[in-house]
Amino acid sequence: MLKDLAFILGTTLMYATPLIYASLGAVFSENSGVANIGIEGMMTVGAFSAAASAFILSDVYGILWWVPWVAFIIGGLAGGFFGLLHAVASVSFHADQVVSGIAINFLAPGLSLFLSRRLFEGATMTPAIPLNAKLPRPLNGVIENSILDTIFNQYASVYIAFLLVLLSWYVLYKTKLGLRIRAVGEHPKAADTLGINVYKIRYFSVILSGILAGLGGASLSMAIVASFRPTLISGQGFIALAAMIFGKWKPQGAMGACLLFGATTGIQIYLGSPQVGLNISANLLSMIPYVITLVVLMGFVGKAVAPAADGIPYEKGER
Amino acid sequence: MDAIKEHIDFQTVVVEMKNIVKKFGDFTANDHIDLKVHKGEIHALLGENGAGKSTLMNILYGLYMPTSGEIYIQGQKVDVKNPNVAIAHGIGMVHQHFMLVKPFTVAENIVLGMEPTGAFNKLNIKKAIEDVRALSEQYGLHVDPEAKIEDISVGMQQRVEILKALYRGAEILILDEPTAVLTPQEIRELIVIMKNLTSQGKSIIIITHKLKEIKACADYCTIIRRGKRIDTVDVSQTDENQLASMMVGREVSFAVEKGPVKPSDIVLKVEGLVVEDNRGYEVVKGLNLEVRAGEIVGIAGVDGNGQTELIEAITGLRKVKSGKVWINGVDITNRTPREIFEAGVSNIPEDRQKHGLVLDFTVAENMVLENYRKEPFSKGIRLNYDKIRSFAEELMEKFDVRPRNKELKARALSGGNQQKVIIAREVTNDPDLLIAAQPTRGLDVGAIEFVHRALVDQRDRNKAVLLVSFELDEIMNVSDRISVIYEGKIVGTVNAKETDENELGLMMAGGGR
Amino acid sequence: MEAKTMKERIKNLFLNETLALTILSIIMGLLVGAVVIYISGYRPLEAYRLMLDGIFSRPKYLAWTVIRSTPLILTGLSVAFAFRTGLFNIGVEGQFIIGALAATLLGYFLKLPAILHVPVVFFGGAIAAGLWGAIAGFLKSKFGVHEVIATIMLNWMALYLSNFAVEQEAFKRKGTESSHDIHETAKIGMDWLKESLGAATKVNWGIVIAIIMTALIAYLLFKTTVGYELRAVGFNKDAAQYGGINVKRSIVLSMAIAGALGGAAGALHVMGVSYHVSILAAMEGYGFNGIAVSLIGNNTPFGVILSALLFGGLTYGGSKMQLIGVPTEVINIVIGSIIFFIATNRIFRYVLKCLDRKKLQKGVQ
Amino acid sequence: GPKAPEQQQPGENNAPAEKPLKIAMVTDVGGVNDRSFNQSAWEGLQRAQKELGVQASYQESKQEADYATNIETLVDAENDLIWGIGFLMGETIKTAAQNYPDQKFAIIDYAYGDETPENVVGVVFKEEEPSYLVGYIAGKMTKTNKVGFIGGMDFPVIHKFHYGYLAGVKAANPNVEVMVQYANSFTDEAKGRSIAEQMYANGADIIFHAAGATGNGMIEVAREKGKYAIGVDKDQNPDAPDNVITSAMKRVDNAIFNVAKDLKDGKYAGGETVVYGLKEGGVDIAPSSSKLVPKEILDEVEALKAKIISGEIKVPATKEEFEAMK
Ligand SMILES: Nc1ncnc2c1ncn2[C@@H]1O[C@H](COP(=O)(O)OP(=O)(O)OP(=O)(O)O)[C@@H](O)[C@H]1O
Ligand SMILES: Nc1ncnc2c1ncn2[C@@H]1O[C@H](COP(=O)(O)OP(=O)(O)OP(=O)(O)O)[C@@H](O)[C@H]1O
Ligand SMILES: [Mg+2]
Ligand SMILES: [Mg+2]
Repeated sequence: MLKDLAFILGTTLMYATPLIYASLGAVFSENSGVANIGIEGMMTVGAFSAAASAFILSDVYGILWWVPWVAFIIGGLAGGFFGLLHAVASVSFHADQVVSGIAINFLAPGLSLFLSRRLFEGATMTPAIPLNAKLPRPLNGVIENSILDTIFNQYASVYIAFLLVLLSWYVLYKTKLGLRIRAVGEHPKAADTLGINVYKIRYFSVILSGILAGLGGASLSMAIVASFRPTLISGQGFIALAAMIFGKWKPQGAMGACLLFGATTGIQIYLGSPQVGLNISANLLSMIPYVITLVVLMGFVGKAVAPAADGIPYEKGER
Repeated sequence: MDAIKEHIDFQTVVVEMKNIVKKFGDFTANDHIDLKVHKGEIHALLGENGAGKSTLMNILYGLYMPTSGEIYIQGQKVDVKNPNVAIAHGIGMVHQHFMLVKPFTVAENIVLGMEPTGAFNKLNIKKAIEDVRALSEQYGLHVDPEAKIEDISVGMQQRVEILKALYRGAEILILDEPTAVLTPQEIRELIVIMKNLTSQGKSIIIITHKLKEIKACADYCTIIRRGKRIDTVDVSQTDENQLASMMVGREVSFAVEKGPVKPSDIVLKVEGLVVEDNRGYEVVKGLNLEVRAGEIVGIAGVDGNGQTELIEAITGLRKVKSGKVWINGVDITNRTPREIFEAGVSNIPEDRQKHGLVLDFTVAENMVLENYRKEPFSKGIRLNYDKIRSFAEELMEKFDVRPRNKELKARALSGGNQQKVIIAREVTNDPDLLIAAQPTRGLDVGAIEFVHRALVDQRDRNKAVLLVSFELDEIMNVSDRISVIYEGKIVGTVNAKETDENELGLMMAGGGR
Repeated sequence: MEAKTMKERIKNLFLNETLALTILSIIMGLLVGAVVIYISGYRPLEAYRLMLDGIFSRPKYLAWTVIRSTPLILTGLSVAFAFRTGLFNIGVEGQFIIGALAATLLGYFLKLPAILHVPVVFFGGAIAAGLWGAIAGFLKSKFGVHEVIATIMLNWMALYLSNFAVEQEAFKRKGTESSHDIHETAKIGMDWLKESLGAATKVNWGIVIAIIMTALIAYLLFKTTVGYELRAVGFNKDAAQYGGINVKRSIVLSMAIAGALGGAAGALHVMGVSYHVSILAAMEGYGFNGIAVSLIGNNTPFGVILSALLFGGLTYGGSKMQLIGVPTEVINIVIGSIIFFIATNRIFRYVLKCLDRKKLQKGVQ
Repeated sequence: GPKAPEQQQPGENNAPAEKPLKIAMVTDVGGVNDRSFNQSAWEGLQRAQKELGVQASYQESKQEADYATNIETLVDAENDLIWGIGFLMGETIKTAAQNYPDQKFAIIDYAYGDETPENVVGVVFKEEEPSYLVGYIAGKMTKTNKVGFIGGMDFPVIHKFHYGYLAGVKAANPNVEVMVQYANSFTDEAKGRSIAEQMYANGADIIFHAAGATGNGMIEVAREKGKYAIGVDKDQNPDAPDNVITSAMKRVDNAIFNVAKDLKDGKYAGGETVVYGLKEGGVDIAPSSSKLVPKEILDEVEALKAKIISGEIKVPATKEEFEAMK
C-alpha cells in the first residue's frame, strides 16, 4: 500500500514537472498582461532543441558533464526565441495576442520537425540520447531500495522546477521587478505615467515565458524520455495554460494545479495496473484527471480573476 | 496683498507653456494656448467638456507631444518627451481617471517606479511603508500605507495619487478634475491639503468644473473654450456667474427652476431593506423609504453609506437579504432587472461605463439597451435596425449628443456625451420611477443644467424621481424632499426648502433629526 | 446620398485595409515557405506549382479542397461566434468529436427514410455537441470556471468517451478500429456529381449546409435580439445585466451554440465523408485548426468561409508537394507565418506609411 | 541549393514501354520516419527501388481524413501499385479499390477475407508468433518469476502480441506471473514510463511492449534501472543496447519488397490476403537477441520456431484462443 502511494507520488512529480515549467512561463507572461497561448509550440521547440543538441553535443564532444546542461539551456533559449517573436508581435505591433500565439503553435512545431528532418536523415524524431547525456539524477543510488527512492529519485529537472516556483514567487511578489511586472499587467498606463517602460517589462516577461516553456519541453525530452518525437507534447501546453488559470495566475497556485493533474494521472495509472485489477475500460480511466480537475474547480476554487490588462495590447497615448 | 495669495511668489514662474498647439488629425484640441503658473500658486483651468484642458495638461506631463509650442519649466526650456522628463523636472500629475493599480497596496502604488530596494533586487517594502508614512505626516495626507487600493474610498485614492506625485519630489502638481468623485467633506479636506501644499512652496494646476471650488481655492483661473485660451483672471476679482459665462460663451443659470411640488400616489416603497456588499458586509441595514409620483426625493449622504447597494437592490442588480420593495404597490423584491424595468423603473447608473453602456456597441445599439426586444425595435427575434437608428437619431437630436453620429461606438464619445446617451435613453423610457445616481459627475455646467432640467421635467409629468448624489448643492437645488442616509439607514427626511447645508451636514455625519 | 457614401466608405475600408492586408499576409507567408523549401533543397516555384495544380488543375481537386474546407468553416465559425460573445472556445475539438459520435450513433442505430434520417442525424450531432458545449457554459456561469480550462478538459473527455463508445460490441465493426458505417439514408453525398468528378471524390451537401449555417449565424449575431444579447454580454456583462439580459443564460446559450456548430462540423464530416467514427489515438486537430481559421477570417462569419477555403487549399494542395519530396511541415510553417503576419499587419501599415511619406517628400522636392 | 526532382511529374510521362514501375505508399499518422512501422515499410520500398529499379514515393497522413485524398493523389500520379500502411487504412483502401478497379492496391495489416477486392493484396502478419518467442525468452530469463506486458490501445491487433506473449511465457515456465497493463495511448511516453516503473517496482524484471511511442518510456526506464525490456515491430536494441534483450519483429519491409518483386514478375496476387508468419519470413525475433539472450535459450527458441512453422504449435492470437489452450 505504502509502495503504491509512493508510486503515485513519484508519478505525480514526474508528470507535473514539464507542466510546472510551462505554467510558470504562462504566469510571467500573463501577469505582465500578455496572453500566451503559444506555450504549446514553445514547449515543442524546446523539447526538440534540447534533445537534438544533447544528441549532437554528445556525439561531437563526447559525454561530458556539461552536455546535458547546455542542451537543457538551448531548449530554453529556443523557447525564448519564440517568446521573442510573440513579444515582437504582441508588444511592439500590438497584435491580437491570441492570434500571435496560435501562429506560434503552427510555426514552432513546424520548424522543429523541419529541422529534425534536416538534421536526422529525414526523421521527425531525434535518436535516443545516451543515458549519461540526459540530465542527472542527483539522488540516484543515495536512497536506494526505499520508498523514498520511488518518490524522490527524480531527474534534476524536477528539483529545478520546484526551485523555480520558489524563485518565481520571490521575483513576482518580493522584488522591484515583480512589482513592475504585475503593475504593467494590471494597469499599464499607470505604470507608464510613472516612467516604467511597459514595453521593456512585457518583452522581458514574454521572453522569459518562452524560456520556461522551452525548459518544460526540454524536461520531457531530456529526462522523462530521451528523444523528441512529434507527439511528445500533444496538448500539455494547453494543460499548462489551464493550470495557470486554475492556479489563479500565481506561481504557487499553478504548481498546485500541475501537481493535482500529475496526481490524478498517477491515480489513473495505478487504478489501471494489474495489481488493482479493476475491470474498467481504459478509456473511462483515462478521463479521470480531466473529470477530477473540473470537479475541483467547481467545488473549491471559485472565481479566478485575471490581471486586469491581461490580453490587451498597450499603446502609448491611447486612452 | 490679497489674503488668499499670501504664498505666491510672483517673481518665480515655475511653468510657462507658450503657443501650444495640439492637433488630433484635423481636429485642433489646443489652439495656441499660453499658460503661466507661479510658485506657490493654485491655478485653475476651466472649460466645457472637451475644451482641451486634459490635453494641455497631458502635454505638460509628457503623455502627448504638442504639435507646436514651447514649454519652460523653472525658466528652462524643456522638451517633455515622456513622463520621466516631466517627473525629473518636478511635475506630478493626478489624472482624471485614477492611475492606480487596484490589487496593490497604497505603499506599493506610491513607490512604483522608484522602489526602495535591497540586495537581489528585493523590494524593501518596510522602507516603502515608512517613507509613505513620513510623507503623509509631512503633508497631512492621511493614508494607511498597507491598505489595498480596492478597499479604500475614492477620497483616499485621491490622496494616494497626490502622494505619488509628492514622493517623486513634485514641485508642480497637476490635478485633473480631482473633485469630480469626492464627497463634500473630502473636497473640503482636499482644499485644505492644497493650501497646505502651496504654503510649502508647491504650485498647483487644478482642472475642475465646479466654480465654487475655484472660488474657494484658486488664485488664478485660465478659461479655455474650444481649444482656445479665452482669458486668465484673478479669481478674487470675479464671481461664479462671470466665470460660467466666459467658459460657455453665454449666461448660465445655476438655480433649477421648478414649480411647486404636487406629490400624489406612492410609487416606490422600501421597507426594512437589508443588503450586503460584495464582501458580504451588511451595508443597508433595515432601510425605509418612500417616493411619490410628482416629487424628487434626494438621497444625501457620504459615500459608502449604502447608496450604491440600495440602488442596486431596488433595480435588481443585487440580491436583497431581507425587507421588501414595492413599485406601484407591486412587490418587486429580488425580481430580475428586466422585471423591475417592466414594472416601471429606470436607472441612470452611478458607473456609466460599467453599467450604463456597452462601450463597443454603437450609440444606436446603446439607445435600446432595455427596449431592444420591444416593438418597433424588433419583431419576433428580428431586430429592426432602421427603427433603432431613426430612434437614436431622434434622441441624439433631442438631447444634443455630440458628435451626431449614431454609428459611432459609444467608446468614442466623451464622458459627458456618454452620460447624455444614458439620460436620453432612461428619460425616454418614461418610467414611473426614475433613479438617478450621481447623474452629473464630471459634467460641465452647461451639461449639468441640462440634466437637472430633464429630472425636473420628469417630476412635472407626475413621475417619481429618486436622486442620489454626493453634491449637496445638487441635492438641495433639485430635490423636493431630502432623505439622509447614514450607515445603511435613512436617518432623517427633510423638506428641501426648509433645510440648509449645516443641518444636512450634521445628519450626514450621523446626527439624526 | 449619405447611405451611398457610407457604403462606399465601407467598401473602400474593406478593400483597402483588411482584405488587402490579409492578402499581403498570405503572400508573405508563402514567401517564408518558399525560403524553407529552398533551404530543404527543392525548387519553391515547382513546389508551389504542384500545390496550385493540386488545387485547381482538375474539378476533382477543387471538389476535394471544398470537402476538406467544409468542417473548417464550421469549426472556425464556432470559434468566431464564441469570440463575438466574449468567450474563447478552445473546445471545438471535443465538440467535433461528440457531434461525429452522436451522428454516427443515430445514423447507425436508427432506421429512417432519408428525408427524416438526414435531419435527425445532423441535428442530433449538433444538439449533442451543443449540450457538450453548454457544460462549459454552465460551469462558467454557475461556478465561475474559466471556459478555457473547462473546454480543454472536455476535449480530452470527449476523445476518451468516443473511444469508449467505439469499443462497445454493438457499435464496433468487427475486425476494425472503427464503428459501423451509418446507413445510406443518413449520407449526404451528391452522387450525381460523382460521374464527372470520379467516384472516389466524396462530394456532398456539407458545403451548402455549412454556408447556410454561416449565413444563419451571421443573421443571428447581427440582426436578432438573441445576437444583440449575446454580443452585449460578450462586451460588457454588467451593462448587459443592467439592461435586463440574463447573463448566465446567455453564456450557456452561447457555448451551446458554439458547441452545436462544432458538432455540426463533426456530423457533416461523418455524413459526407467518413461515414463512421474511429478510435482516436490523438486529437485530429479540426478544432485547433478552427481557431486558426477563425483568426485568419478576422472572426467574421464570411471571413471564416474564405479562410477555411484557404486553409483547406493549403493543407490539401500542399500535401501534394510531397510528390517531389517536400516535407509537409512546410505547410504548417506557411500557415503559421500567414497568421503571424496577419497578427502583425501593422508592420505593413507602418511600412506603407513610411513609403507614403517618402513619396510625399519626393513630390515636394 | 535546389536539386532536380527525383520523381516524375504526375501525368506527364506516358511512354509505356520504358516506364519503370511506380510504387507508392500512404503512411498512417505516424509519418514516414517514425522509426517503426512506417519507416520499415519505406525501407522495403527503397530496397525495391534499389534492387528492382522501381520508382518509390510516399504521402504522409496527418489525420484520418488524409488517407483518401493521399490515395487519390497517388492514383493521379499514375502509380502501378499503392500501399496503405496500417490497419487504420483498411476501409479507405477498399473503397478506393472499388472506385478504381484498374488500379492495384496493397495494404499492410488488413485482411478482407473473402471480400478482398480483385485489385487488392492484403498483407497480415502473425504477430502472435514472434510474441510467443519473446514470451518464451522472457519466461526463461526472468529471475523474479514476474514479467510484464504493456499494450498501447485495447485493439485486436495488440491482442495478438498480448496473447502470443502470454502463451510463450507459460510455455517457458507456468509459474511466471505476467503483469498486463494497457496505456490507452500510442504516444504518451510518460505513461509508458510510469507503468513500467510500477511493474519493475512490483518485481517484474522483463517487460514487453506493443505500444508504439508509449513503449519508448518503458525502454527508457529499463535503460535507467538496468532492467530488461523487449522491443516490438523492429529491432529496438539500438535504443538501449544493454537492456533490450530481443524484439518481436514484423518485417513489413520484406512484405513490401516481396509484393513489389511479385508485381515486377507479373505475379501480383490480387484478391488475396497474404499471411506473413515465421514460415514466410515475415516475422521474427531480432537478430541482436544473441547479444543478451543465452545461447541455450536461443537454441530452444529455434526449436520452437520449427514447431510453429511445422504447425505443431499453434500460437493463440486472441483471448478466446488463449483460454481454449489451457
Ligand atoms: N487621443 C485623442 N485622440 C483624438 N482626439 C482627442 C484625443 N484626446 C482628446 N481629443 C480631442 O481633444 C478634445 C479635448 O479633449 P480634452 O480631453 O482635453 O477635453 P477636456 O477639456 O479635458 O474635457 P473634460 O472637461 O470633459 O475633461 C476632445 O474634444 C477630443 O476631440
Ligand atoms: N483614442 C481616441 N481616439 C479618438 N478620440 C478620442 C480618443 N480618446 C478620447 N477621444 C475623444 O476625446 C474626447 C474627450 O475624452 P474624455 O474621455 O477626456 O472625455 P471627457 O469629456 O473628458 O469625459 P469626462 O466627462 O469623463 O471627463 C472625447 O470626445 C473622445 O471622443
Ligand atoms: Mg472630462
Ligand atoms: Mg478632461
